[in-house]
This record gives sequence, C-alpha cells and structure tokens, in this order.
Amino acid sequence: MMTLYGLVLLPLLGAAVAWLTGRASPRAPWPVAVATLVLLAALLAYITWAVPAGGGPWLAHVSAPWIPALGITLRCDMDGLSLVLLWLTVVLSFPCVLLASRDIADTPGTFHALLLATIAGVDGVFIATDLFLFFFFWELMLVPLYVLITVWGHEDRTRAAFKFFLFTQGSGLLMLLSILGLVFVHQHQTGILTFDYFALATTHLSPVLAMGLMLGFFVAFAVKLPVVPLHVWLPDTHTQAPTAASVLLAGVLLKTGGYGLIRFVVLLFPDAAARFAPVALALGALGILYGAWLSLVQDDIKRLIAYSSVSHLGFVLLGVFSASPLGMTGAVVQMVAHGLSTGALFVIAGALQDRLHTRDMRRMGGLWPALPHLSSVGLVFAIASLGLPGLGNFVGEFLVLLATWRISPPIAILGAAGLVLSALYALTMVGRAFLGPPPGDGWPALPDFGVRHMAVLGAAMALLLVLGLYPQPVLDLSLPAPLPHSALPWGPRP
Amino acid sequence: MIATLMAAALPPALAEVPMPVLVLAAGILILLLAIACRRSGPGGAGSETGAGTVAAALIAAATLGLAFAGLWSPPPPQAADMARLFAADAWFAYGAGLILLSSGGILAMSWRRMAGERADEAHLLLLLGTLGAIVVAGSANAVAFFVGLEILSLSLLGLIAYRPRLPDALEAAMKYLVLAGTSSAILLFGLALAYAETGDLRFTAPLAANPAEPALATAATLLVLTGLFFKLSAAPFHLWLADVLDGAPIPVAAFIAVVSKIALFVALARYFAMTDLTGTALPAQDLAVVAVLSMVGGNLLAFGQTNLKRLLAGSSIAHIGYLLVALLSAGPFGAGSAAFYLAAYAAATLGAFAALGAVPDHPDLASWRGMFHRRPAVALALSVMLASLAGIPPAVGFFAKAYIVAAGMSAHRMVLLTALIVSSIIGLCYYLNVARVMMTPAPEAAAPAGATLPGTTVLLGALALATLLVGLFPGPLVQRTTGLFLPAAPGGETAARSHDILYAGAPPPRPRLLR
Amino acid sequence: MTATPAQALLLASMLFALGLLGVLVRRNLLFMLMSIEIMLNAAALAFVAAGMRWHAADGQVMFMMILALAAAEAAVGLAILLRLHAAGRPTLDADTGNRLKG
Amino acid sequence: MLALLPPLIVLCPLAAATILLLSAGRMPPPAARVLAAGAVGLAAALTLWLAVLFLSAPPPTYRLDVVLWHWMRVGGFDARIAFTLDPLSLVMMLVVTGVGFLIHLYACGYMRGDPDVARFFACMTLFVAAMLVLVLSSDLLCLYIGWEGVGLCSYLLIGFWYAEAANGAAARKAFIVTRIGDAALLCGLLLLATRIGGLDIATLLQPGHLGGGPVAEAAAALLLGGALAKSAQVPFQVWLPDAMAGPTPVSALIHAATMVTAGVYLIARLHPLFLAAPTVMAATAVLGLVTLLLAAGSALAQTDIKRILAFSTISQLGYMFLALGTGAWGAAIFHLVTHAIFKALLFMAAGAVILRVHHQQDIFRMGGLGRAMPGVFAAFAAGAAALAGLPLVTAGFYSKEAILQQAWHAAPLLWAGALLGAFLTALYISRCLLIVFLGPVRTAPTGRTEASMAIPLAGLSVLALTGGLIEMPNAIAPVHLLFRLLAPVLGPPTAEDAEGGAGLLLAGALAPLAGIAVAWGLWRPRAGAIAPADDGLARGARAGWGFDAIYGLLLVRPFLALGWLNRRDLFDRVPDLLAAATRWGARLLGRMQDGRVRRYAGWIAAGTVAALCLAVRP
Repeated sequence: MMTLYGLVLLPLLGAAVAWLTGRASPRAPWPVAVATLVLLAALLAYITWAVPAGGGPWLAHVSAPWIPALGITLRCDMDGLSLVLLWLTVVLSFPCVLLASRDIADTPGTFHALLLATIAGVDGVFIATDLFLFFFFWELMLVPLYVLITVWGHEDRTRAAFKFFLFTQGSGLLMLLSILGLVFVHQHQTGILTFDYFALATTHLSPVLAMGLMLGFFVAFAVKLPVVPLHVWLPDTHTQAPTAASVLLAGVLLKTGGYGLIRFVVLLFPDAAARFAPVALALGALGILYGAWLSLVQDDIKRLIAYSSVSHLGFVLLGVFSASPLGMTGAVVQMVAHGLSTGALFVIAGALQDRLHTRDMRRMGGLWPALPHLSSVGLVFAIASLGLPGLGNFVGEFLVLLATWRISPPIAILGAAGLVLSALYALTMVGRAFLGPPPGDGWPALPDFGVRHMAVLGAAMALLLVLGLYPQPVLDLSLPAPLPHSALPWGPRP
Repeated sequence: MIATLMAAALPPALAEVPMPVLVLAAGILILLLAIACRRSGPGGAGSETGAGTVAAALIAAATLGLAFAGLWSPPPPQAADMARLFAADAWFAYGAGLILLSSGGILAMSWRRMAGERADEAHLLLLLGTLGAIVVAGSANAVAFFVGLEILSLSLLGLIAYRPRLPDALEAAMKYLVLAGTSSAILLFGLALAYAETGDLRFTAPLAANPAEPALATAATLLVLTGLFFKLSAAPFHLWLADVLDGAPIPVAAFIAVVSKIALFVALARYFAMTDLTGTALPAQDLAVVAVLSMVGGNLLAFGQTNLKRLLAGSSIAHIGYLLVALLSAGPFGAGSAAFYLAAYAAATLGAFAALGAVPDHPDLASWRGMFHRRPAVALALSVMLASLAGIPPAVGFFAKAYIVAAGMSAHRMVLLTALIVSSIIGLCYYLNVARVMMTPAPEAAAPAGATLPGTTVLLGALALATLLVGLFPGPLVQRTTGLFLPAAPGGETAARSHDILYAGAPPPRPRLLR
Repeated sequence: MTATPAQALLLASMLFALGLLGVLVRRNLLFMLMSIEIMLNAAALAFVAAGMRWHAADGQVMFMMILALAAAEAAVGLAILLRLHAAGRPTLDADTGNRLKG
Repeated sequence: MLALLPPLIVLCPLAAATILLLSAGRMPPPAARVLAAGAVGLAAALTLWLAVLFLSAPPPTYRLDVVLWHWMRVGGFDARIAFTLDPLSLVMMLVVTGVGFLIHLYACGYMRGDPDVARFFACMTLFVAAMLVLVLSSDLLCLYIGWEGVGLCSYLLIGFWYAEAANGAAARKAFIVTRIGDAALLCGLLLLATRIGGLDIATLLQPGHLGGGPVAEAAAALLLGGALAKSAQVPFQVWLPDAMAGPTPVSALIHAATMVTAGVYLIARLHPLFLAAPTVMAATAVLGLVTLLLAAGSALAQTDIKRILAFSTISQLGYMFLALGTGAWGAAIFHLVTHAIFKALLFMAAGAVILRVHHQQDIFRMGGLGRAMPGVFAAFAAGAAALAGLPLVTAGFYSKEAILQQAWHAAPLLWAGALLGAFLTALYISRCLLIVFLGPVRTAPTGRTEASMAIPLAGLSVLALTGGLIEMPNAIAPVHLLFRLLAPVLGPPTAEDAEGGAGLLLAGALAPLAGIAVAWGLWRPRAGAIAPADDGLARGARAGWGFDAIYGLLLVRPFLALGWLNRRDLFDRVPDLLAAATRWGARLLGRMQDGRVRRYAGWIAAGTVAALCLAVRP
C-alpha cells in the first residue's frame, strides 16, 4: 500500500512548500503547515480505515528496491504499535503548529519546514522495517531538530543542541555496528545479504553475540528514551528548545526510543533481552526514582518537566522488559499518555515563559488570579502527570507495575514509590507556579489563554480522559506484531 | 572520436599509454604553444589581459573533457606484466574519472583573484598537475609512478607559489618544497631497496626473495609508505597540510586536498593489490596504526581550529584515515566502499573549498557569522558539504561512512571501527559548530564584498545537488564501484582469521541448534 | 677491486642518512635543499647498485630520471627561495619568520 | 429500574461538577449554589428512593451488580467499571448523599460572598461523585478511582484559599501523606491482582480463593496501610489537623463525615481478607487504640476550635479501627454513621460560630456565646453530647457502646483503653463547650446565622440525638435494625452481650459523665481571663506529640537536602569531562604545528623510524 510512503513524503512536501512560501511572505507558512497536518491526519485516517479486517497483525506493507547491491530496500510495514504511535505523532504535531509555532517571528518558513521535516523523519522511523532504512530515518530526524534548537532555542541553546546531537548520533553509530553485525552474521549463515527485518529475525545467534548486538541497539534506544544514566542530554535540550520543539521532543521523539526497544531489542533478541531484563528493570526503577527526585529540586519549570519525563519513561522501560503483553501494552499506553500530558505541560511552560520572560519558579507564584485559565489547565495536566486514576497515565503505570510485580515485586514497589514522588513534584510545581502569594506587588495584566489554546489543550485533556477510562482500543492495538519465525518473549518457542 | 583518431595516429611506443594521459599531454603542448605564441606575438608580454586567460581556460576545459571522454576508449593492448608502465584497468578508470572531474571543478573556480589577470599559466600548471595525478593513479611501474609523482608535486609547487609577492603563499611553497623533497627522496630510496630485493620495477609491495630475512623488503615497503603517507598527509606525516592549505590560494588548496590525494590513494591501493592486508602482516599493521592516528589526530586538529582552511585540512586528514580503514578491510566491500568514499570525499571537499572561494579572503570562522542571513545560498551549500563530510543524512557522506563501517564490520576490524566512531563523534562537533556559527545572526550585517562568480555558483549548485541526490539514491554509484578492483586476498575466508590484538574481532558466529 | 652491490647499498644508505640528518639539523634553507639533493642522489646510487646486482639497465635508467627530476626540483626550489627573498623574508633561516602555524 | 439508579445517582453530582468546571468561573454564584445543592439534593432523594426500593423488594442475594463497561482487558487481566449495590454501600450512599446534601445547603450560606464559589462547588460536587464511586464500585481498581478522586478533591479544597502559602502547603501535605498510603494500597492491589488475576471484590472474597498465610497477611497489611493513611491513623495522622485550613464545610464533609471514613469502609468491605490475617487484625486494633488515646490527648490541649474537632475526628476514627481490629464490622459502620452525623454537626456549628466572631478560631478568645447565639449553642451542645456519648439520649452512646462491648470480648486491655478514651473525649469536648459558650464574652459576635445554615444544624441535631435508636444493646432494648440490614455483607451480628453486658454498659455510661464532671471542675465559667495550660506535656500534646517534627527531621529534610546537593545532576559532569579532554588534545596537536619546517621533517623521519622499529621488533 503505497500510501505508507505518503506518511513520509507528505510532510516533506509540505516542508518544501512552507519554506518556499515563507520566502514570499512571513504569514504564509503557518497555514501551509496546518493544511499539511490536516492532510496528514486524513491520510493516516484513510490508512487506518483501509486496513483489511482480520488481515493478521501486520496492517500494511510496502517495499521497493533502494540499494540492491547491498540488499537494502525501502521496506515499510505497519502494525498496531506503529499505528498508535503514528497517531500520537499526528495528534501532537497539531499543538506544535497550532499553538507554539504561530508566533515565530524569525523566518517562520524555515521553522515550519524544519518542524514538518522532523515529523516526516519520525513517521519514517515508526514504519521502516528495513534496518538500514530505519537507521537512515533515525539519523535524519535529528538534523532539523538540531537546527530548530540551535536557531530558535533559549539562552543556552548551543550546548544543549550539541549534547542532543552528539548523544543521539554517537549512540546511533553503535546501533549501526549492531545492525551490520547482525546482517553479516545472517549473511554468513544463509549467504544472503539483506537488511530486511523479518529475514534478520531468523538469524541464529550464539548467546554472547546476541547479547553484544542487543546491547548496541539498547544503548541507542536507551539514550533516546532516555534511561538513567544516559539521560543527561534531555534536561538541557528540553529546557533550551523552543516550545514547539520541546513538545515534539517530549511527545514524540522520546517515543521512538520506546518503539525501538520493543521492535528491535525485545523482538529481535528475545533471549538476550530476557537475560538482560534484570539490569533493564533495575535501570527503569532507578530512572523513575532518580528523575522524580531531581525533578523535585529544580527551579526551572521546563527542567522540572523534563526530569519528570525521565521518571515517566522509566515505566516504559519496566513495561518493555517485563516480557509480558501486559507490560508491553502498558508501556505503549504510558508513552501515549506521557506524550499528551507532558506535551501539554511544555506548551503551558512555554506560554508562561512568553508572558513572564522567565522559567524560574522562584520568580513565579500566585499566577492563578492573573491567569486563571492557564493556571487551571496547568493544574489539570500536572494532576494527569501524577497519574490520577481515570486519566491515561494511570492505566499505563498500573499495567506496567502489574506486569512488573509478576516478575519482581521489589521493583514494582519502587515504581509505586515513584508515584508518591510524582505527586510530590507535580504539586510542588503547581504550588510554586500558580498558587501562593504573588511575588512583590502582584502581577501586571497578563494575556490569558485564548480560545485556541483552551480548545487544543481541552482536546488533549479529553483524549487523556478517554484513554484513562476506555483504553481498550489502544490496548487491543498496541501489542506489537509477533515475528514469523522468532517468537515473542512470552510466546511459545518455535 | 578524436581520442580514437589520436590512438590510430600514435607511434607504437605510446600504444600502451592510456588515452587520457595522451590527451592531457597533447592538451598541455597545445596550451604551451598558445601561451608562447601570444607572449611572443605583436602585443608583447601579456599586453592583452582577459582574453589570454579565457582562451587558456577554454583549452584546459576542452582538454579535460576530451581526457574524460578518453576514459571510454578501447583499453590499450597490455604489454607483459613485467615491462608495462601503466595498468589501465577499471580501478584506474574510476580514479582518473574522479581526478578529471575534480580538476574540471577546480578549473571552474575563480582564478582571477588568485592569479590576477594572467591565469593562463596557472591553467597550464593545473593541467600538468592533473597529468601527474593521472599518471600516478595509473602507474604500474616504479618509473612511471616516480615521474608522475614529481610532475604532480612540481606543478603543485608552481601553483602554490603562483601568486606574486604573497609571503604566505611563498612560505607554504617553501615548506612543501622541503618536505615533499624529503619524502620523495625517502620514497625513492624505498623503491631502490625494493628493486634491489626483487630485481624488477613493478610498483607493488615487494615480496622478500627469501622469506627467512624479509628485512630489506619490509624496509622498502615502509619507506615507500612514508612517501605515500606524506602525500596523503596521514598522521604523523600530516603536519605540512594545514600550513600549505592555509597559505595556498583556495583553488590550489582544493587541488591539493582532492586531486593529489585521490591519485595517491589510488596508487596506494594498487601498491598493495598483491598484498594480503587482512592478516597480521606488517604493512597492514603499519597502515592500521596510521589510520587510527589520522582519524583521531585529524579530527582533534580540526576541532581546535578557527580558520576554515586549516579546519578543512584537519578534516581531510581524518578522511584519509577513514579511507585507510576501507582499504584495510579487504573483503567483498573494502575496495567498493573505498571507491565510493573517494567520490563522496572529493565532492564534499571540493564543494567546501568552492564555498570558501565564494567568500574569498575570509577563511576565519568569525567572519562567517550570520552567513545564513547574508549569503543563504553559500551557507546552505557549505552546510550540505559539511554534513556530507560529517556523515549526516541525507548527504552522501552518510551512506559513504556507513558503507565503510559495513566493510570494516565484514572484515572484523573492531578496533579500527571503534576509533572511527569515536573520531567521527569528535568530528561532528566542529562541523556542527561551523553550521551553528553560520546560523547565529551577525551583530552587524557587513556582507563581504563581491558576489559569487558564475563558475563557482554553477559548481556549488551542481556539487550540492549531486551530494544530496547520490545520498538519497546511492544505488547506481554503489553498483558502479563494486568489483572495480579485486585484491589478491578475497576477504571471505581470510576475514575470519584475524587474531592479532589490533584486529580483535567478534568471535566467528556458530549456528545454534534450534531451541 | 670493485665494490659489491651490498657495499654500494651500504654507502648509499649512509649518504641517505647524512642527507636526512642535514635536513633535520641545518636551519639554512639552502643547505636543506642541498641535503635533499644528497638524499636523492643516495637513492639514485642505490638504484645503480641494485641494477648492478641484477645486471640490468633499469638502475641506470632510473638514475637518469632522478638526475633530471632533481635538477628540476632544484631549479624550482631556488626560484622559490629567490621569491621568498623578494617578498621580504630577511633570512634563509627556516625557523624564523614563519607566519603559518597553529 | 433498580439497576439504573446507582449510575444515575453518581451522575447527578458529576454532571454538576462538569458544568461548573466548564463554565470556567463565568457562572454567577447564585446559579452555582443552586446547581450544586440541587444536584446533591437530587442525588440524596434518588438514594432515598433507591433505599426504599431496595429494602421493600431486596434481591435474593442482597446484592445488585451493574456492569458499566470493561476498563482494561489485556493479558488475562480484566478490570471493569462496575457498581455493586448492597446494604453496606447503600448505608454509605445514604450517609454521603444525606450529610453531603445538608452540608451543601450549609455551604450555600457559609460561602456567600466568596468570589469564585463556582470552583468551590465544582470541587465539592466532584468529591461527592468520587465518594459515591468509591462506595459503589464492585472492582477494587474502580474503587481506586474514587479513592484517589476524593484525595484530589480534598487537596483542591484544603488549598481553596490559595493566596496564603500555608493553605497550599497543608493541601500538599494532605495529598502526599495519603498518597503514601495509596501507594501501599496500590501494591496491595497488584499483589491481589497477581494472585487472583482480577480485582473483582466478589471473586476476591470467595472463601479459599486467596487462602491465608503470608500472602493474605501481606495483602491485608498493604491495604491496611492505605486505610490508615486515608483515615488519618497513626502513623499517618499528621495531615488531618493541617487540613483544617480549608473552608469549614469542607472540613465537615470531607475531613469528618465521609472521606476519612473511606479506610473504615474499605476494611469492612474486605473483612474476609482481614479475617484471614490475624496479625494485621491485631495491628489494626492496637493502632486504633493508640490513635484514639493520642488524638484525644492532643484535642485536650488545642486552642483552635477546628483543630480540637480535627483531633477528635482522628480519635473517633481510632474507635472505628479498634472495632474493625476486633472484628466488630457492624459496630464500626454504626459508629461511622453516627460519627458522620454528629461530627458534621459539630463542624457546622463551629463554622457558624467562626463566621459570627470574624473568623476568630481561638477558643480562648471566645466565650459566653451561648447567650448571643442560642440556636448554634443548642446544636453544638447536641453534637458535643453525642460525641461525648451521653448515655441513652445520644447516638454516639450506642455506637460507642457497641464498640466497647466488642473490645471487652476481644481483650479487656483494649476495652480499658477505649474507656479511658471515652473519658477523655467527654473531657475535651466539654472543655470546648464550656469555654466557648459559657463564661464572660470575650469577642462580641455580630450578624446572624442565616436559614440555609440553620436548617442543616437543626436537622443534624435531631439525628445526632436520636440516630442511635436504630441499634441498641439487648440490655436496653433488642433493636438491631442496622446490623440485620448489614448482615448479608458483614455476616450475622456477633453476640455483643453474652455475659456482663449490663456491667459493661454501666461502665461505658459512667465514663463520659465523669469526664463532664471533671471538665466542669476545671473550666466552669468564672470571671477573668483563662489561658491554656502551657507546661511541656500540654505543648507536646498541642503539637500532636511532635510527629511532624520527627518526620521532618528524619525524612523530608534529608531527602530535600540531598536533592539540593545533586541539583546539577552528577551524571551531567561526564560529558563535560569528555569535552575538556578533547579540547586538551586539540590544543596539544595544534601546538605540534609550530610552523617550523624542520620540526615537520623531524616528525616525518620519526614516523619512518618508528615504523622501521615496529618492523624489526618481531
């Protein structure tokens, strides 16, 4: 179904158009970007709708030769997991464009072009099943984001952008080594040189080799997710990035790490992943607690949110390595919910910075009377991010913890302790930013959220609520499609 | 068809000389005559200004084009292996093609600024250098190689010092003179030792007459390697490069960084064609050490630079290291990846220098601030080139580097690959830094004088387009570069037997019983 | 008595080492060029010796080549030195007055 | 019809809350008041109707399951959003909606003049909805929604007046402390879900499904942790006194009548599980007793009227936990009901007083208010009597009696403690009453208590006095309406009064009287200023026995201090080190190119020689 390529090509096309029109007039790019997103959503809806009923776990497939000499093809497949994350991408790119990038004054054409290019790269990552193609997209999506941060970021943007790029690119090269190692082992066994995911999944690996290759992938995805102690790029980047980029980073890009862990670590190397699981679980618990702990003591509100992401995504690691459909689906739900809640929080933090020209919570406080709408929305999403039952985050966290408890209660207990800490930092943020007495002599008249913001964020809230009270559709979709030859880690071995 | 005519009209002695060499030689003679006629013409020395340069440029361009066309002429009859001077095989054809294209590109750059109004001799020297490079690339015999090498470096000397009364250029020329002389003397001595050991002048790594005492052969190989490494500016023989590129005019710097390096690398590969580089033999070990030093050293060197020319010097040192990795990972992909990388490297470096030439006399990084706002096209082109050098998609350098890594992986060059990854992460820093500097808005919009000359514009556009297109669709070029060059030791089985600590590889995979 | 190829090679190596040493220790550019010439000629001598070992003329051919090219190199080198002087470099000392560094 | 009502009852307040939230403060206050009170009143009416229907024609098993939808069903785990209507939940619903309605009515008057009353009522109605979900849900995970929901509403309402930083801190403290218990509860749910495969209460409680042994003990302990935190029992009691920062109706509804009793409800609902865990039962009883006594002691030393009531709430909840620990489920629920009534009454009366004396809360600044506001005085007196357990005429007497009797049968020591508690209770509440309403006037009250506040006071006063008559010891009259009603859920009423019932009854009746007498002796109205006792014991008691200080010293401070030390994230130093190393190497290599051609030649020679050495080495 060639429309899969459309998911990548359409945003690229839109990017080109936005860039060109941006040279003509500074107001043109925004509508172009919005139109592109609408078309993209329509295309994805079409793809979702056109899925053949009962056609097995893989919903769509397309392939074309790319570098035949090396057995590299333009192969893309889509299963429920990809579909869910694609939808998340599309949904979250709306706030980016509708709210954040509207008031970009400096060369808006380029800004929107880069934004759309990033979305294209992410889409590619979510559907590529040729390992080299995947790696290509994996590296490709960094570039526009780097430019976004470098040009439109905040005061310390250079260092942040450098860290972001170096960490991801360096770990990406490790992944390249693993990919090639797998490819050549496969070639050594079958004589066929191919980068095809499904073919490579049949490779028989000695335990040592499997562990080595798995680690290469794991490091790359762990940097992206992020996993403590590889998280150090994230707080700086999220803090310094422009709001739209922060939303995109927190909402979507981190999810590529979780996606990679599921698709390429656990499914390609089931045994190695199983042997590695104890370490991964420990790292997950560490991330949950450490992220929450550091988030608690931050003064910069965006930094606080960034560390809270570290904490939330620790649950994803737990879920992925809990080796059970429960954990996997929980991890996916957690990713979606985190994308929505944290994305919204970054929108709010960005709005605060636009109005107060500071992110320092020591200089905030008592904003509720001045900005009632903004503050209430902030409170709502803070509560969402502390995992209140009935909202999406809780479903993810509960499923993950349940899956974790089955294999290791102590880790699960640590995770539950993380819930307490999450309440601590979320309410601390609310208390320091919105409640309490205003500093000095009150606030001047500040522009509150308008209809646009309230509508978009309300939609996000509604999605979180639906996800929290009726997550069944996502749960049914989000179990990754098993591979033909190698079994799911929890399934029967062939 | 002119080429074929010339081939028909040739005396048999020249029959085995590849066509491009002949075409270039003929072109040089014509250009020489033209210049001489004009000088001795009624006008006197250089009375009429622009016309001479234009005519010379046209003649040079025509020559290069014909030579390029000559690549498709029927291969000359090969003499006996012992006696033949040239090896006009596919490897040579590919290298020569690259050289000619690069020379064409350099010709397209602006010479007026470097050579004033009288650039005609510069074009002559450019042709000479190209000739030398092609001879080097194609030489199968020590004599041919040495002659080619000397033609190359002598014309380079002329080019570096071409601009009158410019101390930097002269100092660069002086350094190049001394060091090139020294290194070529060392190389020559190595050739002599090889000749003494083997008794023939073939341009290959000598095999010891009696394996019991390989000292003489080894020494010969190493001395020759020294010469080659110097010209390739591989660490630790790299120190001259930054100074020379800094002092030389931009087109000449491009010529040094691209043409002569391509030629020398092609020759290097040919020199080791008969040697098994996969094992733990000594030249391989030497090459590996030099490769690691070049990758790390070059990138570190560029990391500390604020002068773009010196920065490019460091990056070209590092890329020589990557190329050596490709050369060392003999196997199904070694030569192919090397050839592919040569093309990517040539395009990107040429483009980078062309971009520098578009904003002349501003090699320092600080003066490039806000270039995206002042000269967006130039800045964009330079960014594309740097991305290609850094190996960032969608530029071609991304695939090229991945290809080399694949080659090294297939040959279990673990240590080399680790060095490659570490050094290319260092490399990212300074490439990204240049891009960042160009993105940061300049305090005052002081656009450097002078618009881009048409030649440079066309060149930049073409190169950027090629870099992106080939980066997106590398298939055809990969097809073209595979099977150019079959090393003696096909890597398939030899790849597995690498036990030296330097090449500690992954354990050979054992098929596992079904679970 | 005549020298054996081995002796000739030995002599060539000595000359070569001398020339290299000269390049390394002499600071006067002119002398450095001369040392390079010495190295080149040592190489040429080595070729002749090798040719003597194999009773082939290749060595002599190479010798001729080297002579020619050494002459060319010397010419260009001297020209550059003159240019340097004309461009206002006070001395022939290779270590002083270098502007390209770092 | 019957199946339709429970969701409808939940929907009423939920809809009101949604409307109020979406109105985003644009709704005029009167409309907000009417909407909120009306919605809760409707819920109360529907609940009454439901009760009538249910009791007139009870289903055979006395339970009615209403499955709304499947919440999550994945990997063998299945959680449903489902309600169960049975006597226990019915009683709880009656309390929640009935008392809730009266308090909403009261709040209409109390919150008059507050600018964003809409936000207030939004949270209040949302709380009622969450509480109803809590008591109705038939699946523990669904119950957890309500469990956290009420916590959230409590947070929002304690911090309702956000302008003072202290209120926000109190709200945060309340949420965090209870959240610790919630985490324990969640762990318990995980354990049960792992063992049973689901969290449906009915299946959970099927005999032999979980079995006894360590698993049951662990599960019960974890659930108990949640209950303790929610019901402000030792060691989690620290949050409730601070929670008085909220408006008084909030204190009445959330922190006296309903939310804090959620723990009691949870344990009663899951009592078979606790029966399988004797150790946990014992712990429950002991903790209940300890809480009871400590809180009563603190109440005796407080000067703030609301804090007195807060500590008394803690202490009364201690009674309930004591009952639960001794297996007297029915008695616990009975006391829950009566306590909800008279404690709400006390809070509302106190609120009325506070309004009249310009938000003065220090009882030693009040006095002689009885004459100025006789109605409020009467209401407060009724509530106080019920709290003290004045024999025969008050509801508190009967419920406390039931607990005392059960305690005696469980362990006389517990009984003795409880009796002492009864004495203390009477003592401190009489103290409060005497100082506030009798004696010389210290702060002149102004204004008048409006009808919307008076009506609930009156209604609750009646209930506080007569509400106990539904359930009496046999020694007085064999009336067992409540226990019989609850029998299908909580099992047949245990024999309270096998032997010595009369003696116990007498003791239980004398203790409060003694307390009142002592209080009269100590604080009977006399001229001149009176000051609170200020010796060390009193100060300790006033500070709640220093739990706050200990926690702050041992947990909060070290945690935050370490956090501050590591604010820059030690892992973040690693990249900097690498960068520094790179820069150093670059400088080194740059220095190699010093421009001297001889040096360059030297490197070339060195490289060659090194290569040669490498060659001759092997």
